This record gives sequence, C-alpha cells and structure tokens, in this order.
Amino acid sequence: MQNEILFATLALVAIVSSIVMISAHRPIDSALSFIVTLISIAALFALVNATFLFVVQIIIYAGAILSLILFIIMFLNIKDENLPDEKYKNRWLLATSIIIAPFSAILIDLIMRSDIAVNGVASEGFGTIKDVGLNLFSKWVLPFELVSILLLVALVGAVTLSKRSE
Amino acid sequence: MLKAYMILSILLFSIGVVGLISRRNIIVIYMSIELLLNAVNLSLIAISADMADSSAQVMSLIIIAIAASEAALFMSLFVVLFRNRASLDANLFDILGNKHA
Amino acid sequence: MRDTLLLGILLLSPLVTASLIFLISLFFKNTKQTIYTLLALAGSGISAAIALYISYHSYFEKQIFSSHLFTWLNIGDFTIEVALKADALSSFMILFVAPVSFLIHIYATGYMSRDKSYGRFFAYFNLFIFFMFLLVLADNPIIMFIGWEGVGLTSYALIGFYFGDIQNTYAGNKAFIVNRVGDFGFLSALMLLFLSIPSGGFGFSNIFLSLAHIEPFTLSLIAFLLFVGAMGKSAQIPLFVWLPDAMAGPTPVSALIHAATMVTAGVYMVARFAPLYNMTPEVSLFIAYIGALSALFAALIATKQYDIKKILAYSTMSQLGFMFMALGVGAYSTALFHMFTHAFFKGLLFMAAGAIIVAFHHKQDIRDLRGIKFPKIFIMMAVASLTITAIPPFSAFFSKDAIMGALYASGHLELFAMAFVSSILTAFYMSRLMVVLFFNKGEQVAKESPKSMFYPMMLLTLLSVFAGLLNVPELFGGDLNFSHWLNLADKIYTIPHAKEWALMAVNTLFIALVIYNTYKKYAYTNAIIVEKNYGWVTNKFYIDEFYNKTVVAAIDKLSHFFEKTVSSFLIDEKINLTALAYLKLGKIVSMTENGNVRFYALYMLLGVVSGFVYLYWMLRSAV
Amino acid sequence: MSVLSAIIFLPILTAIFLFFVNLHITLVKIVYMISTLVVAYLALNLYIDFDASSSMQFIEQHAWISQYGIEYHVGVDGVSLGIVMMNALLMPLVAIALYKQRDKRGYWINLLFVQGGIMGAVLALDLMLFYLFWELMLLPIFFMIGLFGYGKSNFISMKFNMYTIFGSLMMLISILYMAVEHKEQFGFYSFALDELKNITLTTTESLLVFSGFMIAFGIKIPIFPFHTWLSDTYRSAPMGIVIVMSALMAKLGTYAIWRFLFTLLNETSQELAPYFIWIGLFGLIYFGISAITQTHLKRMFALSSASHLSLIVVGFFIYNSYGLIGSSYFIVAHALSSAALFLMVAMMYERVQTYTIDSLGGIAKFAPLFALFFAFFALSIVGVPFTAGFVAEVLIILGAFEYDTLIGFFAATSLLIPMLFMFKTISKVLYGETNERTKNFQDLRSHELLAVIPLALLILAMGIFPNYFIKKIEPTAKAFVDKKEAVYHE
Repeated sequence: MQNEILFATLALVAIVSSIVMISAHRPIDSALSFIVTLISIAALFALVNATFLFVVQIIIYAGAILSLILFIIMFLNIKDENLPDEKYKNRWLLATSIIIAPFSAILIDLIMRSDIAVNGVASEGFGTIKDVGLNLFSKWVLPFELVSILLLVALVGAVTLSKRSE
Repeated sequence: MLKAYMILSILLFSIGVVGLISRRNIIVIYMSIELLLNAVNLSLIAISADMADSSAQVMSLIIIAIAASEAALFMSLFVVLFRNRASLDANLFDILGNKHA
Repeated sequence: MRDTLLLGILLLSPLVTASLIFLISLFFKNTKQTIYTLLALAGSGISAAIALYISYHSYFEKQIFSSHLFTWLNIGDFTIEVALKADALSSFMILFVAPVSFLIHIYATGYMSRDKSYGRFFAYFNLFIFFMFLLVLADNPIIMFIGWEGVGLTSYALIGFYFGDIQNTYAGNKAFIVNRVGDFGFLSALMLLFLSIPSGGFGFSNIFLSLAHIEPFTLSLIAFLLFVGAMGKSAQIPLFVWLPDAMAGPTPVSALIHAATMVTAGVYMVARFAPLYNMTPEVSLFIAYIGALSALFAALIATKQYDIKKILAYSTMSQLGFMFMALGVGAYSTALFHMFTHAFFKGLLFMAAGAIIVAFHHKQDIRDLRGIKFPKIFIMMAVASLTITAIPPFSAFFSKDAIMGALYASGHLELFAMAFVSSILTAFYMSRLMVVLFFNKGEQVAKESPKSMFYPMMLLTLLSVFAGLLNVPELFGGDLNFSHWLNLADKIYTIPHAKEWALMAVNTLFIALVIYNTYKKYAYTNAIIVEKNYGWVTNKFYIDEFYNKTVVAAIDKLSHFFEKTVSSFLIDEKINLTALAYLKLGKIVSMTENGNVRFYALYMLLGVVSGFVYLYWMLRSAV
Repeated sequence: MSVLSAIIFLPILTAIFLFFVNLHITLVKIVYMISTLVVAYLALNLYIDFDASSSMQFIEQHAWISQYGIEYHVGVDGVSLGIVMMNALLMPLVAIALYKQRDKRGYWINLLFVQGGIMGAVLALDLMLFYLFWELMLLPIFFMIGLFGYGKSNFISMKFNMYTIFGSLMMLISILYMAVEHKEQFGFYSFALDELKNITLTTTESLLVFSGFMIAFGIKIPIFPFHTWLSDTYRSAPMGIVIVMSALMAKLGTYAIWRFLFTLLNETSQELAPYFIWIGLFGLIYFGISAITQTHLKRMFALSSASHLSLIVVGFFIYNSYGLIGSSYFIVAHALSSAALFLMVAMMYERVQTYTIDSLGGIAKFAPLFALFFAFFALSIVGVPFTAGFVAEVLIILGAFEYDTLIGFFAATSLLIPMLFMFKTISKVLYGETNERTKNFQDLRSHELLAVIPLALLILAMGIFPNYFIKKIEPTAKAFVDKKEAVYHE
C-alpha cells in the first residue's frame, strides 16, 4: 500500500512536471521542471529496486545533462527576444494532444486488458551495481564497447561543431 | 504494478511527443526527446523488475549513455545555431524544404 | 476511234495550251506575246474547228459522237467513267460555245495586248474553256460536275485577275463562293440521284431510263437541288449577287463568262435533265417563277445603273431569267435557242463595251461617256441593242418571241405579264444606254480599235442579225430546224396564228414606243445627270447590304462566338482551370514539405496514430 | 526481317545512332536524308508489291513477352498503306524544303523518332505494341515543341502532352482491361487484335472500354470538344512537327478508330456511330466557322485540318464502303495537301517572318510560282475538282447520303465552309497591295520547288486517276463491310 501511494505521488509529480516542462515559455523554467521529472523517475526506479539505475539517473541525467543544459542556457545568454514567438503554442499543444490521445488510449487499453505481468522472483542483490555490472560485462559487452565508440564520436563531433568556422 | 508503470511510461512518452511536435524552442524540443528516452527507460526498468532480469537495466544504462552523447552533440549544436541565427526558433531551420531550392 | 480523237482533241487542246502558257509564263519571264497569242489561239481555234465539224455532222447526219476515255472511279456499284458524248444537245452547245470563245480569244489578244500578265490571262482563259467543254461534253453528271466546278474556279481566277486591288479578288471570291452554294445543291442532288437509281452506270441515258423508279418526293428534291446549282451558276434569285461584282474582271472575261459560257451552264444543265423536270411539274413551275422574278428584278435594277458593264451584267441576268421561264414551262429548245442568240448579241455588247472602255481610258460610267464619237462601234452596238430588245428581224426577235409565245400558251399569264414587263424594261435600259452614249453632245473622239478586236465583233454582228434564221417558227414559213435537231422532251404549245401575230405586234409596238420615249427623254439633254441616283432601285434593292448584314455578319459573329466563347471560354478555360487546380493542390500539398522537421514528426505521428487506430479497429472487429 | 520491320526500325535506329554519335550538322542532315530515302524506297516497293486483291498482308509475328501474350505483330492493309506511304514520302520532302532553316541536331533526330513511331503505330496489330509506338511518337514532339517552339512553348508543349497522355492512359486502361478479360475468358493473356476481338463484354463494359479508346483517339484527331490544345500547339510548334501532326498523327487517330475500335468493339461502335457522326458533322462546321476569323495563319490551318478530320471521322462512322474508302482516301489526300500547304507557310515565314494574315498581301505579284503552289494546295484542301480531296469528299458525301439524307446534306457543307476561310486567306496573303514585308518576297528556290512539285503532281494524279489508287483500298473496305453485314444479320 505504501508503495502504491508512493508510486501515485511520484507518477503525479512526473506527469505534472513534464507537462510544465513542455508548456513553459522560457527554457530555464522547462529545464527546472524537467529536473523534477527526472528525479521523480529516478525515484520510480528505486521503487522497483533498480538501485544502480536510480543512482545513474540522478548523476547523469539530473546531474550532468541538466546542468549542461542550464549551463548552455546561461552561456548563450538567451534573452526574451531570442526566444521564438510561439503565438499558437497552446493551440499546438492542444491539437497534438488530441492527435496522440487515441494512441495513448489504445496502448493503455491494450495493456489494461492484456496479462503481461510475469511476476518473476527477484534474486538477492537484483539491481545492484554488481548484478548490473556482471550482466553488462558478460552478455552486453559488445554494445558496451560500441557505446564507448559512440561517446567518442559524439565528443569529437561536439568539438568540431562548436569550433568557429573560419 | 507493471501495468501502472507501463501506463505512466506511455503517458510520459505521449507528453514528450506532444512537446517535441508542438514547441518551437529547440531547447525544449531537446528536453522532450530526453523525456521520451526516460519514458522508455521507465518501462524497461519496470519490465526488468517484473521479470527479475537485469538485462533490461543494462539496456537502459546504454540508453542513458547514448542520451549523454546526444546531449553533448545537442549542446554544441545549440551553440552553433544560436551563433548563426541568434534565435532558438526551430522554424528557422527549414533548409530541407523547397523554399530554398 | 475517230470520235475519241475528235472529242479528245477538242477537249484537250485548250488544256494543253493552257498548261504550256502557264509553264512558259512562269519559267521564262521574257517571252514574247506572240508566242502566247499563237498558243492561245491555237488552243481555242482547234476546238472551235472541231466543234463546228461535230455540230455539222450532228445537225445534218444526226451523228452522235461518243468516247470513253478511262474509268475514273469504280467502287462496287459506283462506277464513274470519264466518257465524252456529243449528242444533239452537246453539239448544239459547242456549236456556239467554241466559236464564240474563239472570237473572244481573238478580241482578247487586242484588248489585253498591253497587259503585263498577258500569258497568265490566256492560261486561265484556255483553262476556262477546257472546263466549259468538259461540262458540256460530259456523259455523266459527276464529270459534268467537275467541269461545272472547274468553270467556277477559273472564273474566280479570271474575275480576280487584276489582283493588285483586293476588291477585285473579293469579287472573285464572291463569285466562287456563291457558285459553290449552288454546287452544294448540285452535288447533293447527284448523290441522291445516284443512290436512288438501280445500278447499271451513271451515264445520262441510264439515269433517264431509271427515273421512273424514283419516288416522287425524292425526285422533286433532286430536281430542286439541281436547280439550286443552276441558280448559282446562272445568277438567278437569290444567288445572283456575284454577277454584277464579277464585272471586276477584264472585259473579255465578262464577254466570255457572261455571254456564251458559264452563266449558260445552268440553262444547259436544266435542259440536260429535261426528262427529270418533265416529271416534276411543280419544280418546273418554281423554276419559271424564279426566272420571271430574276428577269423582272434584274431589268428593273438595270434601268438605274450607270456602269456600262453593270448594265450589261444585269441585262444578262434578265435574259437568263427569260431562259429559265421557258425551261420552267417546258419549252426547252426555245430556251436553248434564246441562249444561242444571246451568246452572240451579249458577247457583242460586252466586246463593244470593252472597246469603248479601252478607247476612253478605262472610263466605265455612262455619265462620263456621254456623246462619244465612235461610229463603227456605234453601228455594231446598235445592232446588238436592237437584237436584245427583240426588234424584228434580228435574231433575238425569234428567240424571245418564241419564249413569250410559249409562256402565253402555257396558260401562266402572270409569267407572261412579268416577261412582258421585263421585255419593255429591257428596251428601256438598252435604249437609255445607247442614247446616253451616242446621242449627246460631247467632244470625246476615240481612236480606232485594233483589228483583232474589230473583226470578231464584225462577225458577231452578222451572227446577231442572222442567227435567228436557224430556228424560224412556222408562222414565218420556217420549220423549227433547231428544235427538231435538239429533239428534247419539249412540251409543244400551239396557239392560233392570229393570236401569235397579235402578240408579236403588240410586243413590238410597245418596244418601239419605249425606244422612242427614251430617245426623247435622254437624247441631247442632261436627264441622265439630273436623274436621281439613290433609292432602292439604284442600290440594287440593298440586296448586297442585306446579305452582308445577315449572312456574312452572322457567320463572322458565329465564328467569334465559337472561337472566343465556346472554345476559349467554355472549354479551354475550364480545362486550364482543372490543370490550375491541380497546380494549386500541388502547391498546397508541397506546403507540408516545408523543411521544418517538427512538421515531419507530426506527419509521422499522424501516420503512427492512424496505423494504430486501424490495427486496433481490425483487432476489435476480429475478436 | 521483313520490309515492315525495316520501315519501322530504320528511322528509330538511325535516330539512336545520330543521338549517340556526335556528327556535324551537315552530316546529320545527310544521314537523315539517306535514312528517309531508304524508307521511302522500301515503302514504294511495299506499295508495288501490295496485293490489291486482299486485305491484310506482309504479316510478321514474333513472340515477345510471351508470359503476357505480348507479341511483335505487324501487318499492312489498304488503309494503313496510305498512311505508311505518306509518312515515307513526306519526311524526305520536309527535309528538302526546310534543310536550310534548321541547324539543330535534335530537330532531325526527333523527326526520325516520330517517323519510326508513326510507322510502328500504323502497322502494329498487337495492342501493346501499338500503345508503345503511340507513346513513342509523342515524346519527340514534346521535346521539339519545348526546344524549338515559338511563344510560350514550354507551357504549350506541357499542355499538349498532358492532353495526349491523359488520353493514352485511358486507352492503356482499356487495353489492359481487355487483356485481363481475355485471360478470364480464354485462360491466357493476349494483346493481339485478332484474339481480343473474340472476347465478350457486357454493354457497360464495352461502353467503358470504348470510351477509353475513344478519348485517346478523339484527343489526337481532335474531335469536338477535345480540340483546345490544337491551335496553340500548331501555332507554337516548329514547322516540321506541325506537318507531322497535321498530315500524319491526326490521321492516325482516325485510322486507329477504324483499326481498333471497329475491330474490337464492332457492335458498340455501330451503336454509337450516330453520335459520333453528329459530333463529326458538328466539328466540321464548328472548326470551319471558327477558322474564318483567325488571324494567325498556322492557327487557321490548324482549325482547317480539324474541320476536315471531323469529316474523316464521319466517313468512318457512317460504316459503308463509300465512307470508308472516302475517308481512307481523304487521309492520304489531306496529308498531301496539308503537308504541302504547311511547307509553303514555312517557306513564307522564312521570307517575311510573320504568320499574321493581315500583315501579308500582294505576294503573287513578285512570286508567281509561290502564289501558284500556295493557291493550288489551298484549293486542293478545299477539294476542287482534279485534286485528290475532291474525290475523297465526293465519296464521303455519297456515303453520308447513303446513310441518311440529312446527314448527307450536312456532310456536303464541306464543300462550302472550308472555302470561306481558304479563299479569304488566299486573297489576303497572295493578292492585294504589296507592303513593306512582302515587297521583297523571293520566289521559290529550286530545292523548294523540288519539295513541292512531287506533292502537287501526286495530288493531281490522285484527283484525275483515283481508280488506280482506290483499287488498293477496296478489298479492305469490302472485308470491312462484309463484317458489318455479318454483325447486322446476327
């Protein structure tokens, strides 16, 4: 029961903050509410014993990525006149929501009606760093290596892009 | 519990899509994309917990890594775009269309 | 073989000389006129000689010359032979057509001698008589039609001969177009005729044998349509409008076309189809009425004309009206006989007019030509005028009087009355012309005409005087040689001699009175100047204007309507609009491809959602 | 390889050769001349060898795409022979007359393509093959108008192509439908004319299939109301193409009606014939009257062609041997006359640089030869005696009278209406006063004479001795009429 209440609260927070994120006019507001979303998602991870991912989520997303965003916002020194004039923002939001509503509704309906839960019994130490790490370096070693290359490429790309062209 | 997680994931995903399409501010668009990834991560974690298999967690770990690299690229892109156009309006970047042909 | 040779040479010598003249004049610019003269005269001279030979044999020995050249067309039952046949009627036609043409040729060598286009003129001229011979000698109506059309075509070229002035060309156009209206009727009639007769060839003799098989309505329709053709060619109401304008051509052309050849083709054609017309009395009567109306109408207009050639043109139309009256009441050979004499005196009149025109520097208005001194021409023209007014004993007295007698005897007194009035009017306008020209004070003295113009006129004068003797009625002790020779399906009218004498006397008396009065009015006065020259009669009853306002304007309007309204506006614009709509639609659709990635994402979303909804719906209905 | 294949493929192969081998323009013209002359020689041989007592002959048949029953199947009969002859004859003459005016390789290459395309379309007896050639002859025209045309040539060439391709696609649908029906009824695909005529269709089906074909042919001819591409296209197109279009391609439309519609959908065609006769008669009068007030010479002749083509359509649809022979004869006669007349117009344009009728005049004064031929060809279009057109018109009118008296009268207006605009044109162009433009008008040069004299002689020969030529058409007509009778008695 406690878990359910906790889940409900966190879900509500995640949804509300993400709605605020997509509808805020200024990017700084979006970023701040996005942090809230990310943290609540991290908490939801923790709720299902994914402790390692919980930590990763907090550190990488809420920590690194979001601070990068905030840093960029600051760095670019965005003024109000630099922001796009989104006159029809609300209409767009409404219209897109209506469009996507059936999509969500159908998926929810399907999930509600189907019996997807396996209810596996978690072993000791499930979701810990050891568990995930073993898995990562045994079964998933190739994707891991590929991701490292990807990160390298991204690094190089980022440097190249932001270099001023002569 | 799994169903609840899935539904939440779907909702967050939908909100991300709405933001992605509706907003013209590229920073918000970027954040919407991150939200999509997070929604997926959420469902992966939920499934992982349900099946008691940590492979899905590895997947989401990889997704987070990819998101990080993406973030790096996006940030440099923002810098370049803002430097060139002095604006964050996604509508300005439409050289794909036939207007400039 | 002899027949083929004779007829072939008769027919081809004008064609060959015409082609030669054409080629020479086109490719050798500095050819001497003499060569053209020789060729032209050779062409028509040979024809004339053969024509006389044939007529001689036909008249005295009742020979029929016929020749089959080649098969023109042969499709199943439809066989058209190019065959020539000189029966009595054809021989009679060539008897005056060929010699008169020859005389006009000689005359033309003088008349045209200073013209730069001398060669071209004779090329057309010879071509014209070639077609005329083809018309007259053809043994089936299709070949006749070819000649018929060819005559119209060459007359177009001849009327528009002085093409430097576009008006002349338009006159030619008018002639051919109006003629073609007639041809439309003619050809339609031939088609109906061909389809109505049972198979077995389309020669005249076969047609006449089969006439009995045709149902009466079709027969009347055919007869009527044939006459439409004749109307066009012989300038009868309502297709006469081309005739006065046709005076735009050189005078020899007027003499050739309007005296001996082209305009008489209609009369010839009706006479040729005499068996047909005998079976359709109502159409015949219609012809008679048209003829009477034309005669009266033309004579009336001629009384108020001032152009010497136009007076003669209307006079031609009027005389043709007489002929059609005679044809209408079935007096075919009488009509043909009038045509015969008409060829001489009208040819002479035109030639004399031409001589005057040449001598007086192309003045044609009789008000400018008052009191000219031109003694030789005067004598000849006087003879011709007396002939046309039917004063005895000149030739037209016999021919016209026979027509009057036939009209009277046929019982259609209204026709007779109209003919009588026309005849009186003829006397008036001819004597008016003569008196104004020669019996007035004036200083204009002409040079002598060239010999080449003079001698043909001399010969025609003699013929005008004496040609009547060839068909003297019984009344004067003759025996109607011509009528017996022609042997057409005439209706024979007999009236008591006393009545005939009375008619003749009254007629002649009236004519003499009119001539006397005209002399009194116009001789040595300025009556012709003060005469009112406006009003309905002078303006030809505004017929030209009427046609211009109705037919011509209507066609122009219709053309604009078709082109601007129907084609452009109703059809093309709508089609272009359809194309434009697609273009607009394309623009609208391509607006979606605006290069803005989030729109692409939106489309993707739309696609995904619709896919989802569709799958879901399928799933639900499957369950 | 039979003579027909040679006639079809020689021009196409020559064109491809010229396209890939970059020769000097003079050499291109020489190769063009050689190729067309060889085709003309082959066609002449064909004409001589053509057996005047039978209908379809010189048949050549090879399997091609056997899976779908598409064959290479060609043959010639009395009607197509005329078009083949005209195509073979006109192409070298066009070059003789115009060789000084055009110095672009593409011009001559495209003309060769057109020639091959027309030959193929005329001779094809397999519907797929026919469709292929039918499209093949369109494309070069598209390029030629676009590349060498006058005025808004891009728009016009687009419009022309849209129009014709729309029609062709309708036809393609009909062809495919028939092939599929054949598969359903007989178990195998076939596109052969002889096979497809055996299938049975319901009334609705045959009406739809008929309309598909008829739209394609009607646009190409053009019949009312598909004519609005016509005058613009003629005005804009370069003269070589105008000649091809008026003399050959438009005729191909009428020919195709006869060859395909009357064979495949005989009964439907006969049922619908009255409507098309009236459309044709209406077109005859409509186009003729429209032409009267035209001021642009090429537009006027375009409408004049359309008027006569409507008469040809009437001739075919009246469905008797006079009409058929008349129309076939008219196809040839009109091809000669209109090609010659357009050649004259091209020569005139070279000298005065204008097509406006009102700005001309008095040409006859300094250029008697030009005037003679111009007037002669114009008159031959009107159909005066001794020209080929007269014979054809008489036959068509006779056929029309046999069909129905009223229709006969309307058909006989073809004596009147063309004359109105033609005489107006002759007068304004040749006669009257000379003006600035026409006062230095040079008479025909010898190479131009060389081009027009054969045409003039042929027109005369066909007008004076028609029987010799008609004998070649007659068996075809007879077979056709027999077939009609057979349907009639069923």
